[in-house]
Amino acid sequence: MTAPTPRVGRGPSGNGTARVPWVLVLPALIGLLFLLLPLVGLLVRAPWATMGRRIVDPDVLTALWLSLSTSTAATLVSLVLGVPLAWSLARTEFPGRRLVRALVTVPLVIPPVVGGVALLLVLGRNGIVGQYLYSWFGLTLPFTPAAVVVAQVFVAMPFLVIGVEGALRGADRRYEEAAATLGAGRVTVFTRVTLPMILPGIGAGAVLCWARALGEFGATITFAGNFPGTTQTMPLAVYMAMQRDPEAAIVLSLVLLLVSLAVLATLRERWMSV
Amino acid sequence: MTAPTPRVGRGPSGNGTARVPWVLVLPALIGLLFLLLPLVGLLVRAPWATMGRRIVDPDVLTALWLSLSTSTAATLVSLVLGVPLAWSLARTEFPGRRLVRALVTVPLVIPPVVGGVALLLVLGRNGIVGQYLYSWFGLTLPFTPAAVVVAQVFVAMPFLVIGVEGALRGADRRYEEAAATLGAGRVTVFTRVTLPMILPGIGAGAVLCWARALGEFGATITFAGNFPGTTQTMPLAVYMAMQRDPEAAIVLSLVLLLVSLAVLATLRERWMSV
Amino acid sequence: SGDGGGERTENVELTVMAAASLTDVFTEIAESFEEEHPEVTVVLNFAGSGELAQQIASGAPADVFASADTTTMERVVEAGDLDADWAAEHGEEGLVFATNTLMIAVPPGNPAGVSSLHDLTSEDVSTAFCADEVPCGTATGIALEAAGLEVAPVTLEEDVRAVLTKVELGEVDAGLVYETDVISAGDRVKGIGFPEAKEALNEYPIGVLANSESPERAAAWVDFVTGQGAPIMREAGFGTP
Amino acid sequence: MAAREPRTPLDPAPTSDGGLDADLRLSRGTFTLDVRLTCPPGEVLALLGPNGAGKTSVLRALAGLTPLSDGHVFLAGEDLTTTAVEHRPVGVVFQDYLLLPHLSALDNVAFGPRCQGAGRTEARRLAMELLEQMGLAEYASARPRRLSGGQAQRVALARALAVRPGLLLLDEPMAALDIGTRATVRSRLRHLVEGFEGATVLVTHDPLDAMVMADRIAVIEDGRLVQEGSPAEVARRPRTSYVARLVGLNLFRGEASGTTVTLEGEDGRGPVRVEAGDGHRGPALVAFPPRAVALYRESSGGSPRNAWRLTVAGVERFGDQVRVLLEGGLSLAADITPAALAELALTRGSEVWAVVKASEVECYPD
Amino acid sequence: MAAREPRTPLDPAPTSDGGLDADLRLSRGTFTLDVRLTCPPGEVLALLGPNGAGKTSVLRALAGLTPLSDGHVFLAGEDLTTTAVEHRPVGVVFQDYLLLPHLSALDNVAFGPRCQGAGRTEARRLAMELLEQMGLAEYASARPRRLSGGQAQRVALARALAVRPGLLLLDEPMAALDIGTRATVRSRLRHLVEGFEGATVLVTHDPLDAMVMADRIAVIEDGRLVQEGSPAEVARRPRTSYVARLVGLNLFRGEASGTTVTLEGEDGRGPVRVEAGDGHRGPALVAFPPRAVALYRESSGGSPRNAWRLTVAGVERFGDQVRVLLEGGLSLAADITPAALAELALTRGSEVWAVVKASEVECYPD
Ligand SMILES: Nc1ncnc2c1ncn2[C@@H]1O[C@H](COP(=O)(O)OP(=O)(O)OP(=O)(O)O)[C@@H](O)[C@H]1O
Ligand SMILES: Nc1ncnc2c1ncn2[C@@H]1O[C@H](COP(=O)(O)OP(=O)(O)OP(=O)(O)O)[C@@H](O)[C@H]1O
Ligand SMILES: [Mg+2]
Ligand SMILES: [Mg+2]
Repeated sequence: MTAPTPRVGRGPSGNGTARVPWVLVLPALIGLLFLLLPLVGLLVRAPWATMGRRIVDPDVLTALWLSLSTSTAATLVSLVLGVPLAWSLARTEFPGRRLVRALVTVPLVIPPVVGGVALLLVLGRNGIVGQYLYSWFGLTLPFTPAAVVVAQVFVAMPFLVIGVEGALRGADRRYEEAAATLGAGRVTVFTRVTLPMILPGIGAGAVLCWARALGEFGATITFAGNFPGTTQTMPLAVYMAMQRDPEAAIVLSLVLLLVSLAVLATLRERWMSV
Repeated sequence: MTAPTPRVGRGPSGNGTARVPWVLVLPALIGLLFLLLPLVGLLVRAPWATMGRRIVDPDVLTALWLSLSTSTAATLVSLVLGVPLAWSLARTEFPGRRLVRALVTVPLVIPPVVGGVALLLVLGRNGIVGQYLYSWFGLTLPFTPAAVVVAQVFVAMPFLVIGVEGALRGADRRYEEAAATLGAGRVTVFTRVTLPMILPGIGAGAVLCWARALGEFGATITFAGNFPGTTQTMPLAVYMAMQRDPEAAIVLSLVLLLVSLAVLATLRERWMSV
Repeated sequence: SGDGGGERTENVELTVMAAASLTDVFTEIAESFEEEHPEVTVVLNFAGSGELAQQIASGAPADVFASADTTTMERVVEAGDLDADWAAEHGEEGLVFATNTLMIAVPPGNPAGVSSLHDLTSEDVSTAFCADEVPCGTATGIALEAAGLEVAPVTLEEDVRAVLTKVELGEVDAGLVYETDVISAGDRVKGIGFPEAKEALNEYPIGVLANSESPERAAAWVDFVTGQGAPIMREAGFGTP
Repeated sequence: MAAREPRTPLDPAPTSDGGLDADLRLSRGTFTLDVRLTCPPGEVLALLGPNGAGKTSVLRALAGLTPLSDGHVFLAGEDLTTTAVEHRPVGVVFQDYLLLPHLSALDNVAFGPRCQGAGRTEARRLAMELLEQMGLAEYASARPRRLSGGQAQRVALARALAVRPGLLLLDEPMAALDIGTRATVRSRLRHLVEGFEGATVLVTHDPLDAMVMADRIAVIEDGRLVQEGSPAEVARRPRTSYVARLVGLNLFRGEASGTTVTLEGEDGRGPVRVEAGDGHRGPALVAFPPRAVALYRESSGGSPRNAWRLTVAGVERFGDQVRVLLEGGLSLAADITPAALAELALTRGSEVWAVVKASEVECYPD
Repeated sequence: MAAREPRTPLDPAPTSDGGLDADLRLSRGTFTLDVRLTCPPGEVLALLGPNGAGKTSVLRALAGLTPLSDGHVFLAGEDLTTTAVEHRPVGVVFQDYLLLPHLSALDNVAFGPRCQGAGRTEARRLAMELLEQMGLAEYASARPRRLSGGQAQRVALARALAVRPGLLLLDEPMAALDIGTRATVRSRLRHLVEGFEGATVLVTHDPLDAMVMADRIAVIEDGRLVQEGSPAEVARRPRTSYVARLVGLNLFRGEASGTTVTLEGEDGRGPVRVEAGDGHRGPALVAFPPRAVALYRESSGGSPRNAWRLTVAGVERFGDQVRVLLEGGLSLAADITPAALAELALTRGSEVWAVVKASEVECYPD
């Protein structure tokens, strides 16, 4: 290469301020608008006059509390079981891994009501596993708050697993190697290196999982039933309200939304901005 | 530091082969079992004798095709709108970003049926936006396959956005800086550097989005209705079958499952193992 | 809950599984029942009839099942889930305690000017029906057949409530729903009766379940629904036998 | 030290036409940078300084990756101060290479030309040419992960050159190169730079690289410019102990009065006098090379006018030389032959006379 | 070249007790490695070689990060061949540091001791001590991202030392260090190594580092061992042109017959004769330092018996020396003073006589 003439100035040199990349911002705005417009519809339609009275209804508070506690429990269970599962899928080799990876998505694709039926078939009092739970321990899972958690875990855990697996595959494995040379076994590497490095991914997965559990309806009503105070979560309450008074359903939905937004706005920025 | 005596051998030195990290493998196995057991329940309960006959039912094939095409379309739309949205949330600063990040989760938390109502309120014939679509262009969205896609995008896009945002936050931004010094503008950096680097995350997000769209029921039936051949997707067909003949519902679910597993097992390994 | 017998004086729970369309009336009836039987707490579990049948088949701890249609009740009967003693006395297929008639529902102002079942056949009138698989869909089919009409709906909804929502929001010009729904919707829809509706009465059967831990109380609930409950049912728009 | 004169608005930026004129002020955490650099067109400025001095920060600021809190960047008379990174005519080799992991070596190099609008084939042809010149043709299709450290660094170098930058920024571009490649790359860079109209800023820890390649040397310490000048100047008259070590000189600070400089003695041993080759008055620096120091067991009454009795603090061998570190009043290094070492039988703690001819001692104002 | 003798099962691994004995065979893509290394306890083995020769691969194999396809690793008589990475008593400094990005510098250093079961306080105390010794106490709480290149490398060094390894593997541990720190770290490493009972393998590109720190030098090229020996041996009698460049010698391959060695001439100019200081017969290498080459415009009939008429191919200045590259029959480098250069008025293409005394020419079997 003979001495090149250097370029000075490149392209239609900007006057300085970075231009807004419309190719990216425009679809982003459309997407955001699309996700939020329906919310506006709900807000417009909500019966503001009677709102206050409806919200303080103790049944609503019970359902809300049940929803929050079960979906949080479901998220915790999903974290405990799902993160190791994601790790196994991303970091180990075993025969049939490809199939197992696809199988993890089963609960995503199965219509939730069918999922609920499937859970009944397995864990119900006459179910494949449930009959032994019953005859040996006198345990019946369905129609208890535990059943709500089970239904939510079944439906929501795949979101966590797939999200975390994606994060694991995107992570630079050489840091794990470096930790191993420092004497860290696989478990230590996992907890002290891998986990912290994929924290944003786990955060995203947990948010998805929690939100999905919070909104879960079909599997819950089928597997856990719809008993106020025991298994009637907010989405079930919304469904019941829908039966007689669509406006009440909107109010309940808005309550659910507000609470979850508050939780997410508080937690997420903290979790994910590592 | 005075000359240290070096350690030779560390811990209960292994005989060589890496031991299985049970702390990780055990929960992973439990998690997997939990996700798969219900499937086993369905398989046991399925009416194998009449299976063949039920599957070749042309109505089933129509619903299946509709499901696959709409959920694929919904995933594409979500990619086009959602990836830029995720980018905006992860890579730009604007006032209220924190709130917007939380707002993206709205469709996750709203019960799908209410989501469907919300869509009707906005895009229906008398909706906030829909009335103009109708009076200006003579367009009515509800009860068309397009409405199915809209409902699926609404419900499934947040999965993509949140997943991709997590991947973006986990990515090393210095590579983007390096590309900028080579003359790449923000859009080029995005398409040629950021996108390829977070491909596993986008793959995971797209899988979640597709699966969620494929399994979508509540918003679809509310916003798009349920008409065989036009808007009756598999989950709707399953629900209808459930009312009359739970065994038929199980068969349909298994069909849906098999097809989606085949799709995922083929695509995912390719997408995600970058 | 109690462990058999049901002879205890302390509080006993009575679990009633009822179709979602019975939400309002059963909630009201339960309050009256509890007043009369202070030792009993009625626990209501509302869901679609099909889902309830599934739960019963899986051994749900319930005492009474009230279905929105006879087909679903038949499934429960076939599975042997009805209390044999009670069935022998009150009917093998359960006891029909309410009926519901179809009505045309139109949005307020009736934009398409619908006045009869025949108007629904017009191309310019968009219509929502229940799907064949659910009870109101069956009834719709019978009514249309009786009227000798062929109607092309734009959607076949999963339940009557969904039809009502579409009418309320004006997404369709008319829908076939139950009289009870028109009443509960107040002035958000307008109901139009039609003669063929009588041909397509929808029947609500109720029965005591084999799983019941206190069949006597369950039977008492059934009696109460058919007795003192009848006026409440009628007020909501149900027919009572 | 290049004193900073605050510029008034009436006194516009003295743009060295075609060259670089940068006044960089910024802070990163607790670290603050305040450096004024100029580099005429076609010249190479070597940036030296201890770890953490701010060399990488300077390059980042020049590239536009770290925003200035104050100051300016002019290149060829054009004001780039607020120009976006991607519009700056700058090529950068990063300290940790930052090759795009999903692209082959070839596509990494072709990336810049592509961004500048070159066609795919054209960009690849150019990239291949550069890779060939770097001796990496056979690795064209390899992913960065499969490259060794030195290979990766050469690809990074090729990538920076591929954009034909008006300003080339090199952050230790030779640190990972083997000695053969290093000579090749060095001469290739020099060759390039000779006919190159732009400016080059080269960060290096290797004084040899700086001496061979640079037209000017700038030394920064702790975010401030401490010395600037031609390589010969810097090599002969270091101003800080870092620079002195860099160029391999013994350096002391003292008060000159004629050819005699009085140093404050170390270890509280009282002042030490040094006779220098040339005279001066006031605060001064004195410097002399280790090889100018002769060691004797006994004091000899010869011509050299500097003779100090010192203690051996350590002995290092390198190549065919031995370096003796001395302390006790003055800390200095002396290079002698292994034969001389054996003859003197020096070990840690031995006392020796260190003798330096006055003509070998440089004295210059502080 | 160290010929490989295949070992029979009857001939068990000759474990140098307490030291390292490794026979590494593996392939990574198209690259194959086949190297046998030993390092007695307490000694430092410097691994040199051009970019891509396989130095990093050797270290990875020793650390257990890249599995061997064949061979063994013994350390202090213990067979580590199949030991998992985390159970090998090995400390590694990686070429790109690989500091854990989510931990502070302190916690990075404390990581190893923690893994070995030290308490949190204990581990941190040790880590702080090491950081202090590296002159990085004030950066203890900084994340790696905020560290400069050199600071990061020193933290990496501290981290590797913190596990008190029986085998220390250093991949260019000084490449990013400034000259002052480099001397400190070098002497610290040497100090450590002096009382250290384990073995150290040091990859470096700096011949000075190798000469000062290493007890033995191993040179690999293209995955094979090409030379091994003490620094002095390697420096005096390089066996490949890479090593010759490394130690700064002119090296030629020829056929010896007594003190006369016949080289094949370059550029098809016919054989060239070289007179060496000592005699030998058969294939031989001859080497002499650039500073032993004197340049003259006219042939002089003096005592030196080697005089070749060559062409100037280039001139490089460095430090206070000038290196003249010559070609035409023989390619060699000559170091002269700037004064001599000016006197000779050499430029590219000038013809000169290069004269070397036979006593300066080493001759040894190939
Ligand atoms: N992951 C890999 N897959 C395939 N080939 C590889 C991989 N890593 C390294 N190589 C190849 O192996 C050879 C040796 O690489 P290695 O990193 O050991 O070289 P090195 O001696 O450390 O070089 P340097 O001095 O440049 O760091 C190189 O040719 C490289 O291209
Ligand atoms: N992102 C950051 N945030 C805060 N401080 C930083 C950051 N990056 C660097 N620093 C600090 O700024 C100072 C200068 O860093 P810089 O990387 O410019 O040094 P350098 O001269 O390039 O050093 P080296 O020779 O070791 O690469 C250092 O003290 C470093 O700790
Ligand atoms: Mg730096
Ligand atoms: Mg290497």
